[in-house]
Amino acid sequence: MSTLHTVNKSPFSNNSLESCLQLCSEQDCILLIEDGAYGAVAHSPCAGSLQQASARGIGIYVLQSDAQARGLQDLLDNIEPTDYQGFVQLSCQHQCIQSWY
Amino acid sequence: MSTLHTVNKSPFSNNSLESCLQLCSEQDCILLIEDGAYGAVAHSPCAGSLQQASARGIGIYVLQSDAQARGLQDLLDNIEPTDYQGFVQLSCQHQCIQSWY
Amino acid sequence: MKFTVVILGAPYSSAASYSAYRFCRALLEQGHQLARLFFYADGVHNGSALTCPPQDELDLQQAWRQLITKHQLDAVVCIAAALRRGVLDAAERDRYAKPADNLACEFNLSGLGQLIEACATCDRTVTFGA
Amino acid sequence: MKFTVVILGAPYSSAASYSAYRFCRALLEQGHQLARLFFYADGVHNGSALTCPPQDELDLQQAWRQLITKHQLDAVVCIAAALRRGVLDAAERDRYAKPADNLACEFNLSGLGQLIEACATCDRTVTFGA
Amino acid sequence: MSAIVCISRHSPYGSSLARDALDAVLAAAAFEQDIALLLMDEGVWQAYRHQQASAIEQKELGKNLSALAVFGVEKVYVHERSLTRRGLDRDSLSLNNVQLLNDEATRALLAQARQVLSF
Amino acid sequence: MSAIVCISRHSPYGSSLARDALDAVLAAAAFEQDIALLLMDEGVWQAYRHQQASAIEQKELGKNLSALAVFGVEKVYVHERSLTRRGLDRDSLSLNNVQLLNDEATRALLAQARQVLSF
Repeated sequence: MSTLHTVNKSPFSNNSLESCLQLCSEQDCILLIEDGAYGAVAHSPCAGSLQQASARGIGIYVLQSDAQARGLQDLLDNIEPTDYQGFVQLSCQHQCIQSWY
Repeated sequence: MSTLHTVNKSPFSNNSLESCLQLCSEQDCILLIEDGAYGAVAHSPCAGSLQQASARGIGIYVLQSDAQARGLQDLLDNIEPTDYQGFVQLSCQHQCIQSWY
Repeated sequence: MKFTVVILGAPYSSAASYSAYRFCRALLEQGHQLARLFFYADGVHNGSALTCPPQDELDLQQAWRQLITKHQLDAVVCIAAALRRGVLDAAERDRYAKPADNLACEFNLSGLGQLIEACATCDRTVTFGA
Repeated sequence: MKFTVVILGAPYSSAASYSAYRFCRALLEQGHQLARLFFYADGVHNGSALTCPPQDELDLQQAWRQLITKHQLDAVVCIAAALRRGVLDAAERDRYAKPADNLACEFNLSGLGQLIEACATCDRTVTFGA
Repeated sequence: MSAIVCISRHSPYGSSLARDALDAVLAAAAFEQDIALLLMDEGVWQAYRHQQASAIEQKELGKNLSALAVFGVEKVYVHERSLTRRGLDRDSLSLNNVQLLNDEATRALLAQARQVLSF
Repeated sequence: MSAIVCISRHSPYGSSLARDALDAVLAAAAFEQDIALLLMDEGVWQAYRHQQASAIEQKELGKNLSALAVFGVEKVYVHERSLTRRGLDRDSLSLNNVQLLNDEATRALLAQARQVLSF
């Protein structure tokens, strides 16, 4: 069964996203929330790993309201914006939800 | 005038110690407290920078009670254990105290 | 689906409480069931009846209370975490001979068994960390 | 020397409060002066009179209260941060029509001016972050 | 394979999270749930030997971890990569019956879980 | 050169620290203290343009930063390396009268301070 991973810390100061990316399986998804949204910017320290994960078929999402609040506009390709409705839907599509904080 | 820098986060998960080391001046001191004590272990991600700082004459200290509580015994060379009395003395020796957390 | 939501952050101090609140609202809007809210660690401060946020800011505790009442949610505040942090109901106030209690009436103090029971019987458990 | 100590963490939730407490004890032992304790952000929870830690654990709030009394320290809890987090004295309880107050009597609610004034007139300012 | 996997990623004394996770695991055992504890990232320090929490007037967390077996928690796992990154190995740990999991095994543990508790 | 330097190293909405730092700086200005604000590490995001805090039902932090000059706070500095590490530059900021400091200038700012407030 697959897992939804949420990450709420910025990869510029914290290694949660890096750890998450190492443990992510092919069927999993990652959702960047709160300060995790900083992980979606072009200069993200995890930009390469995120693109690789995406190429492996792992869905990468960012909570749009959190990105918007922080002024983040130019996000990495292959990162899909979503809202709380989408967050709930992702939770339903995956058996487990692991929060990296 | 010189500054005492305290760092209370582990460099294995957080970049506070790294930032502190970049900003540290020759006359300054660094004191590792709380989870910052993990920065003093041999495999510390900042081991190299700490040794370089020490070679530049920057005093590096670790709060012994915090290291002891965490079971940290084999610490990097040139990191001096101290106690709260020493912490106060370091605070007196430096004009400013910058806390990295 | 049946959800359990775990909240580990206090309002204002971290974003966890707000995110959890928005998530809960969305899941209820989609017709899912919220089996239990479990407030743990610093999340217990969500149950305080004494917060006074500035008038021009979101009152997150008030928002939680309205959501709990509207949907008749089971909102459990972990008793061990709450006692350590000074969040008390009348019974604990008396037991510990404290001068006051401060748990809002929409919340109940109870043990970690409530988390485990919810977790064991629901479809999804979502944690909001601080 | 004259110190100002700023505490930004709640007891139990982070190590900041304990570190600050030990630091303050040490500086007083060395004959230095502690001009003011300023509890800010989550540090305001140090002023709660309602915490009930387990009997076999250190009661850090109690330790702070004893230190404040013994050395007649000026212990200020930032009023804006406290109101947001549900830490009230009797006056604020009345002003906001809340059912209870929970600030221990050793602490005073006051504004950020108290931090700035202390900072401007002391020799050293030390912050304990969470 | 466990119904509930508790993932504990934080250091023992910097916050309350390590103890909160442990308490949740003990509660699960008390309610006879099939529970596993996985220590990873900073969480591996929880099992580090020679802790002396009395130095900071706290209770030993490592001892509580060791007591898990007494309360019926058999499945305690440590993420191997988190361990090696910190220069630690099995001998660095205060726990005897711990199982080290490589990335693949950790993924498998997650993949078979029914619920995850994240600490 | 400033008597009090407030160093703000945290992001605008993840915790209360950014706002707490700003309030302390405003209080210092109200008490006519010589105060400087230095944004570094995640703190540089506080000055990032295009913030819309209403999306998370909060008040705009960037606007409060811009208002500092009105309250007599002239010295607002941004640590340049923190900025470039995040792919940002002066044009990425919502502030006009901000001064970028390289490492050396940042060290000099600290070296001449009488007190530091760390946020």
